[in-house]
Amino acid sequence: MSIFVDEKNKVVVQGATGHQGVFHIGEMLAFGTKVVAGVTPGKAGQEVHGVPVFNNVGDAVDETGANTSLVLVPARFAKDAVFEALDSGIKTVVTITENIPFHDAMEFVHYAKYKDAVLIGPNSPGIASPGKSKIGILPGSIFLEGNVGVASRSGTLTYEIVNSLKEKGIGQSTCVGLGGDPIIGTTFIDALDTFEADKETKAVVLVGEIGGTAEEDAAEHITEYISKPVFAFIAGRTAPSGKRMGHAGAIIARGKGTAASKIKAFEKADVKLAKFPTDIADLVEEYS
Amino acid sequence: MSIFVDEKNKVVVQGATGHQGVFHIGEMLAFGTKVVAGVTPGKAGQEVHGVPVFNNVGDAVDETGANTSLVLVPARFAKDAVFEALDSGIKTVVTITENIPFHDAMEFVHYAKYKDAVLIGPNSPGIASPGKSKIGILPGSIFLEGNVGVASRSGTLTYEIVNSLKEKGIGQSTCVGLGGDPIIGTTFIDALDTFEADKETKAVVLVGEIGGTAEEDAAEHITEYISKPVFAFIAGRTAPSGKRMGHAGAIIARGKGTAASKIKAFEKADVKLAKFPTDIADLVEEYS
Amino acid sequence: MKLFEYRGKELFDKYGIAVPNGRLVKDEKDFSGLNFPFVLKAQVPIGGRGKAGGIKSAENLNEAKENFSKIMGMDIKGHTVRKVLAEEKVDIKKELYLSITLDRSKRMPLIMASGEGGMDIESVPDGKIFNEWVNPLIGIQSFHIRGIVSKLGLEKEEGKEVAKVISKIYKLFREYDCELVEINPLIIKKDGGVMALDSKVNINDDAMYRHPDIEPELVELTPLEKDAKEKGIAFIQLDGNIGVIANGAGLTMATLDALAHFKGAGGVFLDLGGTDDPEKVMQAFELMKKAKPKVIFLNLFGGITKCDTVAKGVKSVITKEGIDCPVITRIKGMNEDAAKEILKDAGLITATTLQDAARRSSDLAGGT
Amino acid sequence: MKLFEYRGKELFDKYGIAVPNGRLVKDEKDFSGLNFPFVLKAQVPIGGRGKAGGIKSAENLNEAKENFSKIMGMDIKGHTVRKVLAEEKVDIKKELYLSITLDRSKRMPLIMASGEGGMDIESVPDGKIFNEWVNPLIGIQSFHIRGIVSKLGLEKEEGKEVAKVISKIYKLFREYDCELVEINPLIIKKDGGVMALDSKVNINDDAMYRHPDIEPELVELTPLEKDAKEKGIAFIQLDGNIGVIANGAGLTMATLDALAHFKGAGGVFLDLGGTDDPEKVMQAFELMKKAKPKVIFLNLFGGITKCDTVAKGVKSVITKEGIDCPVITRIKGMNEDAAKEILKDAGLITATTLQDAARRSSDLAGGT
Repeated sequence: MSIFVDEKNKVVVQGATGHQGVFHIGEMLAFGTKVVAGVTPGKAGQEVHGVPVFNNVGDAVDETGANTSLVLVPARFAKDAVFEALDSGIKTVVTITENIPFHDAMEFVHYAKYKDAVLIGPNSPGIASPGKSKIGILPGSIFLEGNVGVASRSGTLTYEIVNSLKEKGIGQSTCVGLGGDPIIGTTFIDALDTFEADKETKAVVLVGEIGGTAEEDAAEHITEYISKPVFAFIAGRTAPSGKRMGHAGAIIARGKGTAASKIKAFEKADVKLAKFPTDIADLVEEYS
Repeated sequence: MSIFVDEKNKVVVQGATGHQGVFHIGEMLAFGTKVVAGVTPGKAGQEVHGVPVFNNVGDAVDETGANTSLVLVPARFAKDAVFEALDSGIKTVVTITENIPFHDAMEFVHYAKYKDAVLIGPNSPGIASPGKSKIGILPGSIFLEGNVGVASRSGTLTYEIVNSLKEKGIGQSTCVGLGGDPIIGTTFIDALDTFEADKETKAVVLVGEIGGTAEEDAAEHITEYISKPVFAFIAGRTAPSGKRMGHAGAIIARGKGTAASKIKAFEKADVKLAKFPTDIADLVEEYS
Repeated sequence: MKLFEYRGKELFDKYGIAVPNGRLVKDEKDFSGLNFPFVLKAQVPIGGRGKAGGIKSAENLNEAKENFSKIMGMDIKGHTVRKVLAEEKVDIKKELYLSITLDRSKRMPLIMASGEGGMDIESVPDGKIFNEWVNPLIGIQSFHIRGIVSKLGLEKEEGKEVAKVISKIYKLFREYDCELVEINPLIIKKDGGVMALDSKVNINDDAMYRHPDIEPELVELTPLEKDAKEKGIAFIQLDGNIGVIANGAGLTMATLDALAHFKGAGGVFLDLGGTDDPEKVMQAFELMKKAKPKVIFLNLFGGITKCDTVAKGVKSVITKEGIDCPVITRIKGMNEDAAKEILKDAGLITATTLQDAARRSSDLAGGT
Repeated sequence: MKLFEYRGKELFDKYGIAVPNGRLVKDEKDFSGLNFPFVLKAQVPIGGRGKAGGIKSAENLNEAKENFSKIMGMDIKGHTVRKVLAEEKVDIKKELYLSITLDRSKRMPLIMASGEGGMDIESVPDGKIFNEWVNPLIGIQSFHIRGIVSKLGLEKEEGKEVAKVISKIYKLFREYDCELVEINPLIIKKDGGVMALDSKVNINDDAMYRHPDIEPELVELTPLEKDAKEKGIAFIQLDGNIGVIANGAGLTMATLDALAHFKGAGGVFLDLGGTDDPEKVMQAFELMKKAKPKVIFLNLFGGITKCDTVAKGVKSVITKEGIDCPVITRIKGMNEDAAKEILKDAGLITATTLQDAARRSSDLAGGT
């Protein structure tokens, strides 16, 4: 098993004919992902790596049975794209686009809930269930099939961590990039619950960072509901207050969102914490 | 069993201190309904038949554990009242108020879905599960505990039908007034599905009327999903086109919504149709 | 509330949707300043005025005068024409259909459009009508508009203009609490640009309080219906001669249906609602009397409403004012026995069942 | 983007929220027309200006001149005061707190209010702060406002006025894509009426394109940070002396943390993002050089990005322009061996692990 995505996901890529779209459709196909359609308004009839392009998601769903969308459109069109996917019956929406206004994200996060859809992101690198499917812009080369679940607010840092797991022969059930924005759909708690319910997953790695209280919320949740071992790394222990550290969500504001607070919460929840990103693999190896 | 409401419903009445509120709190208490709170802004601290009144639904929920709301406020405050109930965690909202603007109703119907709440109405007389609970303005005297489910778009006509069932000794599991407006929360289809799943309910009576295609939709649904016998009465066979017949929803518009179309659809779905409202009881009696 | 075409077009104009140059004309003086050829259009709250002769064009002043006098005052399906709209003719390249209605099943606004406009939308094949539903939680979005416009077979610039119109009528539909906004035809002009040649705008009665700028006209009601509406009584005039008073809309309809079963025909639908207030009962009876039915059929089911209270109200009206037609009553429910005594006492006929009462009423009214 | 107090108040005024009579003053001439007593307030994008001496009152012209010259140009936590707001004093009956922020966990705007205003909200006990969350699918409703106002212990008329302010700031918050709108204190005046004595308005940077009327000021950024922002590079100046270039925000932060572990201190956070475009790499290095770090630490993980492509970009910058501080590199991922060869070739130090690189960088920088 795996969580959120597997070989049953039939993917439509919104923003298929741009540079990023064309490149990642190729990468996903190479990974084995079932990319069945692309959407770019006005470009119906074109193909990208043999994948047919449609004018809108509704047509793509009707013609190809797509049930999953990857959103790669520019930020100012993202809200429209996510709404379109959801209204077309798409049940899993992976939003890569960054710099989406927070108010837009708030609207579509709640609309996804109304639609009983899984929304990953925005500002997510995507999600991969090794051996099954990769939906997003994560590099395919870093993964190994296995039973560690990974959920992260970060991109490259996660690649680094997953790669170091792979180097030690520790495979992953699913690696989900939750996104670096303050307003995201799927949270640590959602990922934890789903990993907890997934028989294949034996342990969970969380990659957190400063900003917000997602890690503190997750820690409380772990104490109460999660029986599987959880490992974590928190980035930004030395970040100053009031500065956005690259990600829109990585900011200590009004005293909230410090790494110290997150580390303390995780320690209280018996989560094993790594000092360096590459240490995670050692901790997981020791445990198993 | 019963559907939607039973002895576990703890009711807060929104619009508790008006004439209607005071009267129907008394009637509901007499029926055995657990009315635990009333809400009227600015009237916190008062009591109605011993039921404490609060300024807002959130306070009522916190103090009394109310999980169900009866909305009796005037039409122009109804949207706010339903939103308030839903945002306060109420999971069953029965809206009696009529003359609510359609656009308001559309918003709160979908918001109820977002909240995974059951919304009955608007312009509903309420719902009663005899022997358990009555939430609304239906007369308590007409009911008898039993195993016929009733769902209706009408008020008095339904009382008449339920009363005639009672006179023949045929009791009801639940009688739900769906409301006479064009935009309502719980539909015939919702009620049918729930009655189908309810072990106590042995047969279902639908009371329809002109306007919209709720009966046609229900007929299709019955053919596909409903195994229990269904009886129906349709009001408005002689109603002219283009006139609202009392209920905001009872109008034949642009050739749609005729009784003939509904009767034909029900006949096709093997639903037994009554000519006079009081005949329903005879049909149900014959069947059982 | 249905708006006359010209009032719908005033709203279109307010929302930046182009309409033909035109004006209401009351007499010939009003023609000055309008360029020939123009069209004279009867303003009636009902479709089919074209076939009824309510739309005529005018190439010159004489023709205008002549056709104006033909249209003004004419009767179209029971509606006397009291207002005539004169509009300059426009060169049409293409006619489209565009509307927003309420989809009751989906509980959402439904945008419908077709590349084939100008005719009754019911006669356009389904495959040529394109639909987009707008979830009220998110409102109209670009994708809704793209989804429709991309299918209408328009040139790029035309598509952009139509997209703007869709966005504008949605705004109008939402902001004015409409049940219907229809533009048929929406035209592409020969010289470019998009224009609404007709308008149908229907505002939800229950939301009129939010739109004080819309003066109520209630053009589709009879004088007695208007009177009733002001009194808050659900009262509808029908073609037959039996006046039905019942409590509850469903029961009143069912009573009319029962009459039809016995060849009787309802002349008035009067729903008392949940009231047993003697004042309301009196007002209802007065309205009913003005409608001059041959027979009155009072059908009551007392649930919360007590039958005897209503009966007392009825009795007092009849005692005070008399009644010049037979009144058949059928009473059921709370305190029905006491009610029957009171009504008998007032000289009214009390029937036992709905069928019995309906048969007797129909017989007395002499069938249809 | 944080707005200065006076600009926030301009927005308040636009939304009909009362603010004191006042103006920006550049010199003494600007005092004319303002009634004494008034208050001079340093405009800085940071809290705590009162304690720092940035707010002073003036009873007369002399005092005004004197205090103005004290405030203008003063330094408040690294920000030089270049703008001073003069505002007439108001008689205060009661001070409240009111704000709207983003609740990241609930993914909703959060309205917070307290009957205890004028002080830091963190020092108000939780029981005296009242919260209402506004679901973005429905927006603000009367019940949200009632829910807050009923708890503030206000008189009826005061409550009505505060309710209006809440409704207005929510509108402002939503329409201007705010992350924060705070009024502290919101006052009830002695002569009635409600007024915002301070303003904190923070607009979401990513939504600035929707607000062309808001001139960007980026008051909280250093000159180099502004330069980077215009170039679209995530670049933040910190207190230490090691410049960190990495790809990805999380990795860049983790690299800074690793330095701290070895007593090194980051002086620059520079996130290359997903780029391997030589132009971008060059721009990044140029910015880094301007920040004059003692050591540069380049930490790359190549996933999609190919390490050797980035390395080539780095080499060409260094070959072309030279570099006057040591550069420690740690490269991992796609084509890492080729990348290491290129970097070695350019004379840079290549470390094997993150820990090794962090230790060596910290040592070279000489600790904090």
